[in-house]
Amino acid sequence: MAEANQLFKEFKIQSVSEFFRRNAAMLGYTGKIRSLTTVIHEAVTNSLDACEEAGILPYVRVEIEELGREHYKVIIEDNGPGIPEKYITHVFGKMLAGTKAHRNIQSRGQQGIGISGAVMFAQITSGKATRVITSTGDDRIIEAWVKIDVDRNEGKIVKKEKHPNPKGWRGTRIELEVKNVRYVRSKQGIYWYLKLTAIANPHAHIELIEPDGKLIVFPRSSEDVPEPPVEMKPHPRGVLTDDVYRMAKKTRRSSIKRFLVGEFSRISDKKIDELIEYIAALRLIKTEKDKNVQEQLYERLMKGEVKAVLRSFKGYTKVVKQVAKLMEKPPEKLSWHEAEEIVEAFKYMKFLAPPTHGLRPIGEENIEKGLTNILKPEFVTAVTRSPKVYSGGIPFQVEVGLAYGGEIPGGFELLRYANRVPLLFDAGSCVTTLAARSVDWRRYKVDDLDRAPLVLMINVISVHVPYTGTGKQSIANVEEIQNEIRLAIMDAARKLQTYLSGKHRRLHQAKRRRTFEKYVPEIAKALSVLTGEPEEDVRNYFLSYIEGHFAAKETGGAEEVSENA
Amino acid sequence: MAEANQLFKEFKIQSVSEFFRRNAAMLGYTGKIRSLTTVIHEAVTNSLDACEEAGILPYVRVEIEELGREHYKVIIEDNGPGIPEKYITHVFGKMLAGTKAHRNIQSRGQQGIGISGAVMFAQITSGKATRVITSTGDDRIIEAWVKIDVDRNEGKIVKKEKHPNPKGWRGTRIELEVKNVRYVRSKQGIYWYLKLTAIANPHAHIELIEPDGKLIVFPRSSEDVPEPPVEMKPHPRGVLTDDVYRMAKKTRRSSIKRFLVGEFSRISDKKIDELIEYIAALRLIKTEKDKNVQEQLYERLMKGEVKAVLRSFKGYTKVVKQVAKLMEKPPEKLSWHEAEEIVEAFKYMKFLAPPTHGLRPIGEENIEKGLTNILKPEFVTAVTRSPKVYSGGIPFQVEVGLAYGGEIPGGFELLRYANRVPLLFDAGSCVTTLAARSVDWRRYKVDDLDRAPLVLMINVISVHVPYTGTGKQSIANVEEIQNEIRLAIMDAARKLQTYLSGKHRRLHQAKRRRTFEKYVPEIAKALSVLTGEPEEDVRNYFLSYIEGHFAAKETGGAEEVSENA
Amino acid sequence: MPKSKAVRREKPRERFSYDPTKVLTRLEEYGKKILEDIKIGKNPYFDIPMRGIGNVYFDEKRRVIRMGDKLSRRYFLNVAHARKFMQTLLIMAYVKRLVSENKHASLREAYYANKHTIPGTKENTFEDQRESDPIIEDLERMMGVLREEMHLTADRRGYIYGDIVIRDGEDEFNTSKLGMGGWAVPGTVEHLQFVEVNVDYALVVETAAMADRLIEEKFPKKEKALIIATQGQASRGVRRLIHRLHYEEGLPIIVFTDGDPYGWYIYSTIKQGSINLAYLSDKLATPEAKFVGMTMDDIERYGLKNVTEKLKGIPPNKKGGPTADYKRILEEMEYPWFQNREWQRQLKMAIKMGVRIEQQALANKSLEFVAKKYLPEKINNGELLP
Amino acid sequence: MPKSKAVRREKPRERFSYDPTKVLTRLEEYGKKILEDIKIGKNPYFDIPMRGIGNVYFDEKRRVIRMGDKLSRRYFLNVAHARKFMQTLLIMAYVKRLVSENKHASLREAYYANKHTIPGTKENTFEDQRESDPIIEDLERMMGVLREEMHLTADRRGYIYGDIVIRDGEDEFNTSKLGMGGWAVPGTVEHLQFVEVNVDYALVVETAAMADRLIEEKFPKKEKALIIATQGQASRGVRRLIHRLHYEEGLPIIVFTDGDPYGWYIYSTIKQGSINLAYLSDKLATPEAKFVGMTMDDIERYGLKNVTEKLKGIPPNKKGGPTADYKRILEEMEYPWFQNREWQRQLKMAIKMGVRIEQQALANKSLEFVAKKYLPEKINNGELLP
Repeated sequence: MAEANQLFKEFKIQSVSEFFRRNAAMLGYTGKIRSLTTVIHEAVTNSLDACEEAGILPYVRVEIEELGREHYKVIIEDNGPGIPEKYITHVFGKMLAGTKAHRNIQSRGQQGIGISGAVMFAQITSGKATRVITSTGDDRIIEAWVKIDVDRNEGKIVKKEKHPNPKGWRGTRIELEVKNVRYVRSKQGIYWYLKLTAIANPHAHIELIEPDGKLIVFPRSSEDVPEPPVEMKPHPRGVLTDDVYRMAKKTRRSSIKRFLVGEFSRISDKKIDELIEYIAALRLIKTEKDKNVQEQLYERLMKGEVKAVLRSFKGYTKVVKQVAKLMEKPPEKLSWHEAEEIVEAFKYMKFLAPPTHGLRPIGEENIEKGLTNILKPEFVTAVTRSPKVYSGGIPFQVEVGLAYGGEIPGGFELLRYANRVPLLFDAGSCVTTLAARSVDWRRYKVDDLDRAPLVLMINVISVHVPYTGTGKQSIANVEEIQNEIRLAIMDAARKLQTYLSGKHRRLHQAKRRRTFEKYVPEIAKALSVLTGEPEEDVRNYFLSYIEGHFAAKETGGAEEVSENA
Repeated sequence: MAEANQLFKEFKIQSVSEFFRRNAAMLGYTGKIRSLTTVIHEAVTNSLDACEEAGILPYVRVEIEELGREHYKVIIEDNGPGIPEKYITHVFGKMLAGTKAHRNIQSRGQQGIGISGAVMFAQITSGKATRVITSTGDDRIIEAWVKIDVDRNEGKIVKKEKHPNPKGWRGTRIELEVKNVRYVRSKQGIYWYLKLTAIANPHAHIELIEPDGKLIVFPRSSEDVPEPPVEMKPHPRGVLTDDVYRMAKKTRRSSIKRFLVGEFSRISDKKIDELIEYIAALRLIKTEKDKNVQEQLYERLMKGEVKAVLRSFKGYTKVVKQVAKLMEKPPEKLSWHEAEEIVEAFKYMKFLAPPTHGLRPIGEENIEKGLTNILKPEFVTAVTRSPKVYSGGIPFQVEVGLAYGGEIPGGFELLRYANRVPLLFDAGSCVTTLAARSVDWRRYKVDDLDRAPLVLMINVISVHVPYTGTGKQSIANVEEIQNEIRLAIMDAARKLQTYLSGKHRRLHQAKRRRTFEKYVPEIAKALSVLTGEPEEDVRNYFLSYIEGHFAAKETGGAEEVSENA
Repeated sequence: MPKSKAVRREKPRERFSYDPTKVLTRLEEYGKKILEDIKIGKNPYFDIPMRGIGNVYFDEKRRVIRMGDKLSRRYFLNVAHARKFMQTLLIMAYVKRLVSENKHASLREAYYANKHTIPGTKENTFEDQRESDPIIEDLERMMGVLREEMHLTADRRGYIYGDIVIRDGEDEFNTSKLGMGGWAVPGTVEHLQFVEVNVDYALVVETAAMADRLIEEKFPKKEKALIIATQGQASRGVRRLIHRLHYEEGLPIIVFTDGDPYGWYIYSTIKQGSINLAYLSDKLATPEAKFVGMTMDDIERYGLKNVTEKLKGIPPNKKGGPTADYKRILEEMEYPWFQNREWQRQLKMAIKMGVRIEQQALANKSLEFVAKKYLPEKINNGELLP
Repeated sequence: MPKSKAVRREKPRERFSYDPTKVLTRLEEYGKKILEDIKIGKNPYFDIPMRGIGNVYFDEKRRVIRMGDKLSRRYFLNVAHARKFMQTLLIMAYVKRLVSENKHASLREAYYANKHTIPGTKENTFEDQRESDPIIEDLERMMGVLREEMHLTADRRGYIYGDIVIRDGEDEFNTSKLGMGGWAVPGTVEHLQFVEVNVDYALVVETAAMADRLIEEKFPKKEKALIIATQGQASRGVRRLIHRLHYEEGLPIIVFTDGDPYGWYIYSTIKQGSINLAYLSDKLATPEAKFVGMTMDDIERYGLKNVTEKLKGIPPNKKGGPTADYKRILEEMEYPWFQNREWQRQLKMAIKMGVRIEQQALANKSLEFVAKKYLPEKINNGELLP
């Protein structure tokens, strides 16, 4: 039998980078086409986020050079704020480093793995360092070759050069060399990805140079840079015990009360008084032995009868006082159990819906611009719903755009986005697909959805989008979200219906009249046989009746009543 | 416009633990039932691995206590080697720490995330530390409460006690408190998981106490502890440039040649001479301008005509000498390009198949024991195929077990394993399912597979099992693997067929005779009508003819020829 | 064996009169009304009694299915109606020509005769016979006449054999003197005259094979019966013939079908008419018809268990049930005319036993059995279901 | 109009003789052979000519489909054969009883009569009519007799009308004196005698509606024709009747079907027999039959384009084709008796035009058209297809 100490001789600690090197699929590097799309996605997302935060109208240029079989150089250049020299290794070389992951904020990207993941992918497939050229617009341009020291999870600058910047160029250009990938113009490839990105970001000018040298431009159609999302304090209904507990350990507030008021949304001083009563009531209910009575008390509490519940216990004021005292403790002293009590009380209390000012929809006008600009449809409309909440406390917002006809080919197309980022994979299980399919399109004059020249875009915005899997390519079927999507689609579809009806009304009236007229000769012949009246006469009776009817209609305008027997 | 420096103020580095806290689904913590199974899986896997390495016959006891709604305490106790005190925080509190992840070795578990993931899951759902009681069999028992400091990715011992160990107890007991999970006796739950584990590990005694207090025992049926898997040197055909490059940087060997011979399997000094020729040849071929000629040369090289190819270039000896010199360089001087050259040459060269001594199949005898013991079938058989290679250099091995009848209820059941670990999810796309379904079972006397009392287990063993997704619950449809599984199944099915035939042979002969006899009265009546001969006589003619026929058969034994007209 | 009262011929109750001028007059009236409407600027229309289950009821007193009084109004000036309005007039004019020229046409001929391209369009007056057939049904309901009276003949099926003399135009013949073949019943029987009727009752038989068996066994002669073979569901011609033989000649009608939901449905249609043709009950149904077999009781009584067949479908108490045969039996249990102890018992038994029994299964006893024992015994003892 | 040669009555060529003792003798011979085999310890068997396309050929000289000489041997002592061996003997004994007692039974009666539980087992001698029918076919092939000669009657369908007098047992009647109904053809026609035949030819008509039309228009009288309505595919009784009328009475046979693959198949079966019944060609087929219509040429000649219908299925030159109607036409083009210029032209035209034309579509011209113009013109000018 081996000794334990002996066995643990081999015990070693792996770095994050090493872990992801072995599990690149977790980061989206799976399949030759998807891997390449992921590289571009990470870089473009970074560029757009950076421009947005800096208030710059983005110009992004993607260039794909084919160096050999399944071997490409990928270049992404933007006019963003640039990266300060000292952050270069962090941004490109260290995983789990970033500006957003630790904050409660709507974000396009992964959590600080994105671009360093791309750098690592380049490195393990081609062995090449990533070339970064960047300037914040000052007098220097930095050119650096970055590698990741996988064992230490650290960026390493292999070579660095500084150049003068006489024209004040600002932006970032990165060049990655990747192998074992393939460029294809499929719906999961780069062309499609950038097209979808351009639709959702009409303020961006995006260019793509394909391996064969073809230049594709998705030009800007809006001059407004979206406001960057802002951090939002968590809503009491959206937190777990662990969140409260960990936040309490970190806060600099002086008391639990101040901590709760200061670091959560929708908690006022008055709400704390209520909270104290609820916690006290819950403590007391737990002392009740009779299960039925207990059950009833919980129900009454849920109905908001907290004071009545409290009064049903003798000496309840003592308990209330204890809880009130707890609120004055320093937050770092908050125990797990107390955190649990707080979170349990939150479930019984009523709060205003969470604030939604941090959500950044594309906006109806911009969606219409994006769709019009890229797809050249005959008709376009968009609906941005007001923010809603799911799971009690997580705010989200839905918007849809609908484009019809024009240069759009037949065949329904659904463009899916989460926080403006196109979703290219796993469409089948996505709530957007389910919602779009659940709508009875025929009610909106779209008789055969699968042949209609119709593009529907759906963007789901949230601090926490509920993805179905680690691939983050499909949104889970959350009822509240599905309902919002459906409402938005139906709203947009109604506008489409109105358009389609208007278009055909004139045509329709003429067709109607013809419907009646064409049967007149047949009718005249038959009635003549039946009654002996001359055919010619019968025909004239009918024709003048029709004439009179439609003339009356033109002036009167109302539908003939008589038809609806 | 915001300044770059300002934007990067918020730039922070996230810890691995923080990352996985936010992405627990990546580790299998998804869904209330599956999350609980994952906790058990991590702990049981650790126990079995540890026992195996230490040569101990494992005794594993799992206990589930229900503490409240979706709130459980989970206890896993083993008689393993125990954990030395100083490693406790590392094992349970630090992610990506472990004894196997960094080695080329067949392994049951995740890569050093497993048990610390479970600790973290307990912590974020219940807030509770994990209680660890362990002893290596010395005079002390350590009791420690471990938490993870998520921000630092470090284990933290909240409380520690030392107890005397008068009886020399050895082993590890861990207690985790988890919430938001559910215990269900479904095919994705713990009961089923442990049952499957017991089948694949007949040397283990496994017990389960369910929340309602019911004790379920899966007793040991084999007394042989499997040999622990050993580390295998990588095969030249199974490595990427990045692997060679990174290994070269780390080795302590003196030259590239020694490095290659020493750290790869199937590379001898003689092979290095060959390698030199191939690299030289490849360098020369690349100088050829005529694409057609070049293509031909590549083809000839693939056929092994390396010397002829070399000789077709003037002054080739100079190039060979250059390459030979390269082999003498210190490995840390190996450039990416040179590593690429080596890996490219590997693709053209012929090597012995990779060593497979590191693979640890369950073995036919043990599979039969496991199936017999747990399922109590009427018939059991197993097939362990010899190791094979996929993708040119990755060794794998397939074994199947087949149990039929007895206490097995009707309805085909497939038990899937990778490296002895049960796979419970995503069965549909798994190569094992595809292979099992592709077999024509009727050829083996299993007429209606979906109703047959048949259990088929399939275990795929490899240092690198090609899973289809990050969930590691389904094996990709690799042709070589599918073929091996099919061959194994067919082999086992043939044995089943023999059994089923033997069982029925006697029955069959009697039934045959009866087939003829039962028609005799009808025939006699009809022939009597047709010919006027008395019915009784006709009957006797026929009966004595049948009698004579089967008597002759008993002695002669051959099938009657006359029947095959 | 002495005959029971059930099968004795009764006094005639009605005399048939077929007057073509009635149809012609009505057609002209409709035409004139349309013309008047259009002249005064009113949207012309037809009022057509609605078809389907929603517009029928069971007349408890006369015990037939009747049509209700729900009307649907078919306008000229309504995009949804215009085409049918035109088609209705076309068929009306065609019928006028047929009747006045004393010609008969099949439904298919009527379709072809009226199908042509509407000038100036690519549209045909009728695209399919499925368009013209419903119009003809509409006319039957609207004008209260049989399609046969409009000289539109239905598909013919069925034959008769027995000692009666029929006059058809100039021909007169005895249907028991035509060899084994019997006389084929034409699509229209309005013009037939019954010159001599030397039988006590009519036995309506579902299958040709059973009718031929009875003829071979000389059953019609021995039992003084007229055999009417329906060859499956009784055609309109056969049902009209049964109706006329019963009401004009007083012949009791006894029906002999397979013992299964289809056989009972055949009986039901002869007796009461079908939902689809409810408007014709007065002329097509024969509510006084009785049923001799096959019944579920026959199975045990005559030891036929061996030659029963399983009912098709899922029984009502099984998952997914009831379907197929079971579902039909349950539907039949709801028929007003099966609301009596005897029929409810038979139908429940069928469901319980889960089997059906065919007429020809009687051959399991012997070929003669049906003619020599089964039928005479049951009929002469009056063991008939209502 | 003067009659063409095509429709003049010819000299009779054969005289029908039906001898029941022949069948009885053969049955006994088979029984005795089985008995001899078993007595000497030999596995007894029947040699049965194989059925199906693999064992038929076209006799170019006599121009009929014939059965080949491939045999399949059915043993007693063979698990795969034993049950069928027993069943064969059961049916043989049953036929012996039928013929000696001069009774007839339908296929279904034969099934029921022989179905019973084998003592000591839960197995029935026959589980289904699908077991007994093939045994009867086997006996026809094995013994070279029609099933009608074994007194097993097929389903009856079809009727005739025309100035001929038939004797059926004691009855004698003129089939043109039976009103519009005509005379229903029984399942077995072996026993019929033709007493008087006052017609020039027999016109075989596919649909009852068309036959009735011709009767209404008094076509049989005016043209001295016998109308034989097949009501779809011709039953065995009708085909045997046609055969007898042609060979025993010398009547020319002219076939009038819809202009579609099904109609042409009906013609083909009357003329040459079907693959399934190849062994009966000598007694059922009438290779000298001719075809009057509908043809593809009729469409243009009589301006019927408006009342054609589209062929069903996918044409041969389209993806997925040929299917349905198109496939059948292509199959018919391969029939040996359609290997002539005229038929190849018709069939090719049908595929090219992609349409079919029904008999009743002639009503589009006028109701009288078919009787007054179409048929007299084509028949008397001899415009018939071979």
